[in-house]
This record gives sequence, structure tokens and C-alpha cells, in this order.
Amino acid sequence: MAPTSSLAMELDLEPFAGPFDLLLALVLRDALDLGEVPVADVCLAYLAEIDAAGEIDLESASEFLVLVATLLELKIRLLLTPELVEELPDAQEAAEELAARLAEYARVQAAARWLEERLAATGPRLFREGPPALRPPRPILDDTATGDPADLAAALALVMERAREEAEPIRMLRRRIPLLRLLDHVRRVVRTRGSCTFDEAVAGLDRGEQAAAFWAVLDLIRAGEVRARQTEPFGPIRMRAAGHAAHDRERGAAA
Amino acid sequence: MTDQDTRVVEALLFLASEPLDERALAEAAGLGEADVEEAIEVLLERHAPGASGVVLERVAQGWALRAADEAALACARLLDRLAQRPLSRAALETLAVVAYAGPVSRPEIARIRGVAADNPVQSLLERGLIEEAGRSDRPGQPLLYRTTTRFERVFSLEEGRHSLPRIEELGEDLPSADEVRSRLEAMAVQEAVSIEEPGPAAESA
Amino acid sequence: MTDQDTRVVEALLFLASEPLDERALAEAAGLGEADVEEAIEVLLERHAPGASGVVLERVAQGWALRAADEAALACARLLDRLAQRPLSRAALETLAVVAYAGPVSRPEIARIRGVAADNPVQSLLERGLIEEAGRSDRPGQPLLYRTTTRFERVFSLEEGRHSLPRIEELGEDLPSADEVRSRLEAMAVQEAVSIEEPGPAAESA
Repeated sequence: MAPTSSLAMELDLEPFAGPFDLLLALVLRDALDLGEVPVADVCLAYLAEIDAAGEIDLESASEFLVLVATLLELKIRLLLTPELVEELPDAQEAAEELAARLAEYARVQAAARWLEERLAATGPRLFREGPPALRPPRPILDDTATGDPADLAAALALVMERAREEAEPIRMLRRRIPLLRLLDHVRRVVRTRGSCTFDEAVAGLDRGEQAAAFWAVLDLIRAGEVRARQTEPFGPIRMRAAGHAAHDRERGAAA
Repeated sequence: MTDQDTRVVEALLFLASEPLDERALAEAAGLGEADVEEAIEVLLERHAPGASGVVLERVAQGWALRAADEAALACARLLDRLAQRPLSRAALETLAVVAYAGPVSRPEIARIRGVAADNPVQSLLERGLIEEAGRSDRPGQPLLYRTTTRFERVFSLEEGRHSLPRIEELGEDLPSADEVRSRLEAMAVQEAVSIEEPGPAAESA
Repeated sequence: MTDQDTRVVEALLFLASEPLDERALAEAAGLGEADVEEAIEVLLERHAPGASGVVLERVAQGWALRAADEAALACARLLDRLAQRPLSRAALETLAVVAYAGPVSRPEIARIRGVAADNPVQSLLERGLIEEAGRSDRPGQPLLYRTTTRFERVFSLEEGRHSLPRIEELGEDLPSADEVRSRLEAMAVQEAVSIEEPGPAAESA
């Protein structure tokens, strides 16, 4: 789950505003040897980011695919002989378009920076955005009928339509995870092996089942059937059956 | 009390959309009430009729600035000119919500339209098409808004809200404002995720 | 131009919640534009920083009063603006696209930024920095967005969008498409090399 690639750590993906932002940062980075940022790592880092976000932004994900595909086309072109490249006319075009779009995006970033600096330099500009507290006396009031009631009806219909669109229900399948079976599974593994790590105990289970198994471990600890130790954050969780480790109990009593 | 304190109090009075009493001014300015009173004394001279186009006045709820009487005609011309500009789409939608479902509060309008309503509400207030109508008894007691008689004249609605065009979905007869509002809100906040129980096939998968 | 004329112009600037240009002021006040310009000269002194808590400034191709900087904190307290979060990078980039390329639709913004623009557009709408500007005639007729007068005031753009720097002036080090292209190719070469020697990350994948 945590980004495994060293690149992801180094890039600190969190503040990136999208795939263009990420790629532009990579492309424009002089200091670093570009060989150290292979596209494979970019993909892994991006996947980790999606994983962490917990949801996939389809538009941005498809942009990312286009972007990576273009990079791969570029690479293929460089690996092939010129004659073979002739047969890939689209690659040239795609690379040019990507470069043009990245250059355009660099200008957007520069404009955004200018706006940000402007805001910081001018400070908050506070002004009144509605009528003042007291109205002046109004000797004349032009009340000629200029409005069309049908416009009001149309406007409300539009509001209703949009409200309905936005409330479009999303259907999700509820998944049943057999908690008791996982409890038995963990209990059995720990008892038969005497001791093992959590990762070993849940090998072969999917993510939902692993989460449920973790709950099962907590329950077994609570019931006094299992003892568990983790020496550092994200380190392996070592579990043993409570009866198998008399010294563990002593240590627990001393603590 | 320094000159700067006076200027801060002046800025607060300029910015406020309702009269402010000494306590509110003192709190916002970070001053004692005695300092605020002194500042008011200075400002009463600076903003006296004949000295400035903006006059400081004591009203029931506190202190407020107001355009001077000598500018009344010019102000009326300006407001009429502003009122004659076409309404933005956001303002028209907000006006429709207030007309069909009013009195409504800003948070209710925002919920129904799905976007904050501060700017359109200000612009409609300024044009005199909507006005305040007490406070809601919901949490936070937000101000309520309703359409004005001016609105009825501008849109030629002789019977007020009963002359509003029918909207098919709302039924043959125009339902009460309460009904319209609750139906609009129900539409907007409808539970967006429904969880389905899997069939036996899903379970085995 | 009399003192009274000056006061009338002052009253108009106080009353309006939007910047007014010389023509609008002249029409409402019943004065010539030259008189209005003279009145503005006098008022610029009267409402200079340090002289008044309310400052007259040139903004959005017009004239407007705003709270003096020295009163910003007190005013923010009054309006409860302290809690307002700064604009995110995504919102700033989206605002830049709308300011320079507007009116633009959401899909166009997404294309330029390479990422969906729904959240930043919503946040900018709520802050009143952008507004709807009709529909595009492209397929699907998406809504178009443009920046507001509020945007010009918040960013203190004297002549509105004309006061934005030209893209070429934004930075000498902006890469051209050709440069980006050659860098991309350099990256691709390295990639081709690294395929022969997969790093640990590729191995574990």
C-alpha cells in the first residue's frame, strides 16, 4: 500500500496537481540524471497514489495512460531502425502533441504562480459585496415590467434537473466476508505453527479478507489466545499462540 | 485611541451590511468600548452632512454609514441602472427558488442549487427583488428571504406567487412553498449511494 | 465642479458594491466626465491610505472603495473571513486557465491541465472568482466559465483582465514545445537503457 518505489518518496507525489504536473516536473528537472526516473517507476508511483486516494479519477487516469503510452511510443521509436519508424507515423505526431501540451501547461503553471504571488503581495482586499447597511432615500423607482415569469419557471426546471443529475445513485455490491471463518483460519494457523508473522498467516487472502483477518487477530489477542509483537511501524507482526510462549507471559507480567 | 483606531472603526462601518453597535465594533477592532466611542465622535464630524457624501447615523441597532441626502437623486439613478442589467443565470435560478419555495435561507438555496448562493443573493437584494423575512428556526438561525412587491411588479405577477407559471412536475396546481421546498431538497440530498445485497451468485464469486 | 459634486460622487462610490467607471458615475451624478475626473482627484486624496479607513482605488477598469490594509484584520474578523482556506494549486491553475483562456468549459480546462477540473471549478464558483458564461456550441454543450469582477478586485487588477501579464512576460525560463520534446526524448532514451537493467522496483513488480 505504501509507495515502495524510492522515486515516490523522493518526488513526494502528494502535492502534484495531476499527471501533467508530475511529468513536467520530471522532464524539467536538470539536477537529476533522467536515467534515474524510468517510466516504470512513474507508473508505480502513480498507482500508489491512486491506491492511497482510494478512488480512481477516471479522467485523470485516462490522461495518464495517454501520457505513458506516448512515452512508450517515443522509446520504441528510438529502439527501432529509421526504416521501421517510417511505419509508425502516429508516434511522431503523438510525441509532438504531448510536447506541445506540456509546454502549454508550463505556461498555465507560470500564470498560476503569478496569481499566487500577486495575492501574497497585495494582501486581502476587503470590500463590501452587497448593499450598505442603510439605503439612501429612493425618490424614483423604475418598476417597469421587464421580467418574464416564464424565465423563472425555466430556471427552476433547470435547478430541478441538475439536482436530479447530481443525485444519480451509485449502486455498490455489498460484499460478505465470512468473519468467523477468518477467525478460525487465523486461530488454526497460529496453533499449528506455534508462531508466525501476520503476513504468513494471511498469505493467499485478498485485501478485504486480510483486513477482516486483522480484526480476527485483535479479537484473539483480546480473548488471550494469541500474543502479537511489532517492533517498528510497518514492521512484521509476529504472532504466537498464548500457550506456546511461557516467557512471553512472564515478560507481559513484568511490563 | 489613535488615528489608526479611528480609521479601523471607519473601515468596519463601511464594510458592514448591517448597523454595528459599540460592542460589535470593539470586538472586531480589538479595542475597548471607550476607544470606540471616541472614534465615533471623530467620525461623526468627518461624516457630517455637508462634509462628506457618506453620513454617519445612529439607528436603533447601532451605527451605520449612509449616502447623504443631497445624493439621493444620483443614488436612485445608479440603483435603477444597476437593476436594469440582465440577471445572471445564477441570480435567476436563485430568484426562482425564492419565488417558488420562499421564504428560504441561504443554506437552503445553496443545498437546492448545489452551489453557494452568497453573490446572487447580494445582487438580488441590491436590485430590490428579494428582501429579508425574519430568521429560520433551524440551527444557526439563518436569515430568510422572500420576493418583494417590486419583484411582482417587475415580473407582472398580479396575484403574487399564485401567478407564477406552473411547473409540470410540481403538479397541476402550484403546491405550497413548503411543499415545493421539501421536494426540491429531497431531490438534492437524495441518498447518493445505495448498497445492494448480493445474490447467491455474487457470494460464491 | 463643486464640493457638492464631489460628495455626490463619493456617495455613489459608497453605495455601489462594484467598481464604477467615469461614464457610469457621470450618468448617475448628472455631471460631465471631466467633472467626475476632478472629483476623483479630490477623493483620491481624501481616501488615501493613512488618511481614511476607506481607500479609493482604480480596479477592474473603474473606481471602487475598499477597506484600508491597516483595517484588514479587524474587517476579516467582522466578516468571519479568517477561516477561509488559501486557494489550492489546482484552483490557482484552473483560475489561470479561465483568466487567460476564458470563457472555457470544464472539459477544456481538464484537457489543458491533464486532470479533471470538477473540484477546483466548484471551489472557484463558491468563492465568486469565476461564474457561468453561457454554453459552448461544442458537442454536449458544456457550460462555459469566465472570471468575475470580484476576481479582478481580489487580485487588484486595475484594468481588469488587461492587467494580467502577457504569457511571454511570465518567465524567461518557460520551456518551448521543442525543448520539452527533446527532454522527453532524452527521458525515453534513458528508459530504453534502463529496460535492460531493471531496478529493484521493476523487479518486485
